[in-house]
Amino acid sequence: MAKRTLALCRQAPYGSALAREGLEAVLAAAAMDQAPDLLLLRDGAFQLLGDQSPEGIGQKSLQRNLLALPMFGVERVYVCERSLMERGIDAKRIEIPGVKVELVLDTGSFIAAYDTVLSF
Amino acid sequence: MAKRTLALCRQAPYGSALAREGLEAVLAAAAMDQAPDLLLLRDGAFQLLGDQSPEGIGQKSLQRNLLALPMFGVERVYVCERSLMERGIDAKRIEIPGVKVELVLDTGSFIAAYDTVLSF
Amino acid sequence: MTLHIVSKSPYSSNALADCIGTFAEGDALLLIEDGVYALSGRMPEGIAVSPVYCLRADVEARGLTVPASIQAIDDGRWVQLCLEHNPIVSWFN
Amino acid sequence: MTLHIVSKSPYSSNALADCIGTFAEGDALLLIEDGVYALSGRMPEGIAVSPVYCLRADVEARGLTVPASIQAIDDGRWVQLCLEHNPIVSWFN
Amino acid sequence: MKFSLAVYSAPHSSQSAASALRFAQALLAQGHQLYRVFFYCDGVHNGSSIAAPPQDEFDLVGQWQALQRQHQLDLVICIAAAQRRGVLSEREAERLEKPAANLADGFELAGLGQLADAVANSDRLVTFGG
Amino acid sequence: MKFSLAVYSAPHSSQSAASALRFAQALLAQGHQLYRVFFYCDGVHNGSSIAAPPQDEFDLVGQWQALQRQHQLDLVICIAAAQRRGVLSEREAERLEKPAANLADGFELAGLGQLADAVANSDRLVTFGG
Repeated sequence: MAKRTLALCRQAPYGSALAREGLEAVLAAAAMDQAPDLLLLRDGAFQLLGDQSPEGIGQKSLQRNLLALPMFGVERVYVCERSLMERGIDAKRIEIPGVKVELVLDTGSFIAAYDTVLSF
Repeated sequence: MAKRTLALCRQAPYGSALAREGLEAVLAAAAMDQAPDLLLLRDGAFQLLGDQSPEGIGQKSLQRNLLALPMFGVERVYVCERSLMERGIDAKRIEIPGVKVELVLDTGSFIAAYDTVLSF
Repeated sequence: MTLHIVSKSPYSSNALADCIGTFAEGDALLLIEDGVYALSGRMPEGIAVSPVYCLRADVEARGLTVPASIQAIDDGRWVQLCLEHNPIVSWFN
Repeated sequence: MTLHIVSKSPYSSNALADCIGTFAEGDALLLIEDGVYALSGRMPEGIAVSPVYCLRADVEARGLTVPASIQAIDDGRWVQLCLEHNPIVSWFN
Repeated sequence: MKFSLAVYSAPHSSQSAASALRFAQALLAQGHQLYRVFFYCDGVHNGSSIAAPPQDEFDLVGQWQALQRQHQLDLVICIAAAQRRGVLSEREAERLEKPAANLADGFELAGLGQLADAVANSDRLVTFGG
Repeated sequence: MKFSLAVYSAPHSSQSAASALRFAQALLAQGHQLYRVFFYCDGVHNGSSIAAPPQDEFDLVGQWQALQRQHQLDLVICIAAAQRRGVLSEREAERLEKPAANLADGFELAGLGQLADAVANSDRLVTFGG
């Protein structure tokens, strides 16, 4: 049976490079047909906010990386429901064309079902 | 009137280098007769714990840097009383030979009295 | 009168809480970088100090909106705030 | 059964709280590096999960003492814990 | 069992690269296999040939190199993360027209695919970050 | 007014070095004086001559150099912090017997005393860390 791998992304974009480098690792694995599942937890949920315009701080938008996911065969992104709620993010307003956003309530048992977890 | 400078040290030892590099900056300034005052706040209070033995993690004890303070003319260290209490550190058991440890209750007005604050 | 500059997310770091615990009468608070995530959810209600500023470029980068209680400023106004206040204390950990 | 490894101080980071919020039946928690500051003050009472381990070398480095509810281990036992559990989740931010 | 490690932190600045080394030593001492150590994010600085810690401080780069020689370890540095942070091989320095190279012996530059490959080929992956 | 900045963060890994640059540009644009930028801790990587960010990413090292040329800025890197992290001048590389040097033009290595000196000679000091 194939191993199940999860990329657990907990960092908000732009303050540190980890959110970006995490998505880059996911895309690289997907390009090798080894796409991990992706769970956005805690501040990682901020990656889903619309209208990110980081030109004024000299960075590229991280949304481009999210938009690239379906091109690499990643058609589903998991996000922790409680993390969204705590941050005032309306799940209904999240849109990544070509990607289905699925809410996860019990993150503990969700994570425990994987063989390997990459933390970002 | 001479400028009053405060080194505000908030990091616990060993997990990151900032506690050590903060004390090194204080000692370097003191060596130039420009010793700042030193306030240990929040996790910086952990720098005062006795019996630190970091050999097992491949580091030098930070207590050596604290012990060097009086040699450079720093004879007083301020520490936030609430930070000590929250961390279960008994103020009476803190001992740095040659250094008087003074408790600060109102850190806000204490800090506001300085011209420059170096954060570590 | 101190200018406090907070640059970490209040959801992942205690930097903002520590800063507020050290706030004195007359001080001001500026949120920069991931510190502006304090504009989200119910966080603004928890900021029991004023005045509170945030860097507009950091807010726009992250797709956040600015509540009425907080003032968005540009880099030039940031420099002005540093002239009007002393000392300047950065909270990044 | 996940092994959660927490490496940040619970006073400055939410890593431990986030980890505990993601703890499932049968999981284990290991405190390393500044994560062992969770042994201080009243913090141990707040760790509502078990079993909880900590690295002895990190505890001794920092001059902390180990409460009865937490088990201090060496690096060899750390490797064993990683064999006994899967996946392994690191909480460092 | 087969382990791989992902290391995101530079030596010195944070303790976690030193923890990774200790964990690697402990698992090898128990006869387990270390399939790969993948250095990512600030972890790329573990492969700098010109870091010069004071004599009485831990020389993490040298310790990785010693472990590599002893166990023929696969120490892989993410090439994209390394470029951004200034860790270059001779070949990369030439290609990018940079004035110097600083990749330490015993380390290799390779793509992010090597992390996915390590995940696929190891029983356990442990991340050292922050 | 006279400002000095203390920068503790590397380019790329954290936003704060880029914030420091923007703040420096803003204060100079208002006609204030920038007495010194002191790079400490991981901030020493701001002076790496071999960092090679992708073409479409911000080149912070180059931006500091441009600002330095334009305003004759004093960009000082802590020599002790830089040694530990592998940022060396030609002279330091030779003295420490390291195979390469990577200190970018426009930056100078100096002791921690230069931070104390910046505090003494500036009206305002702003720290960029984390």
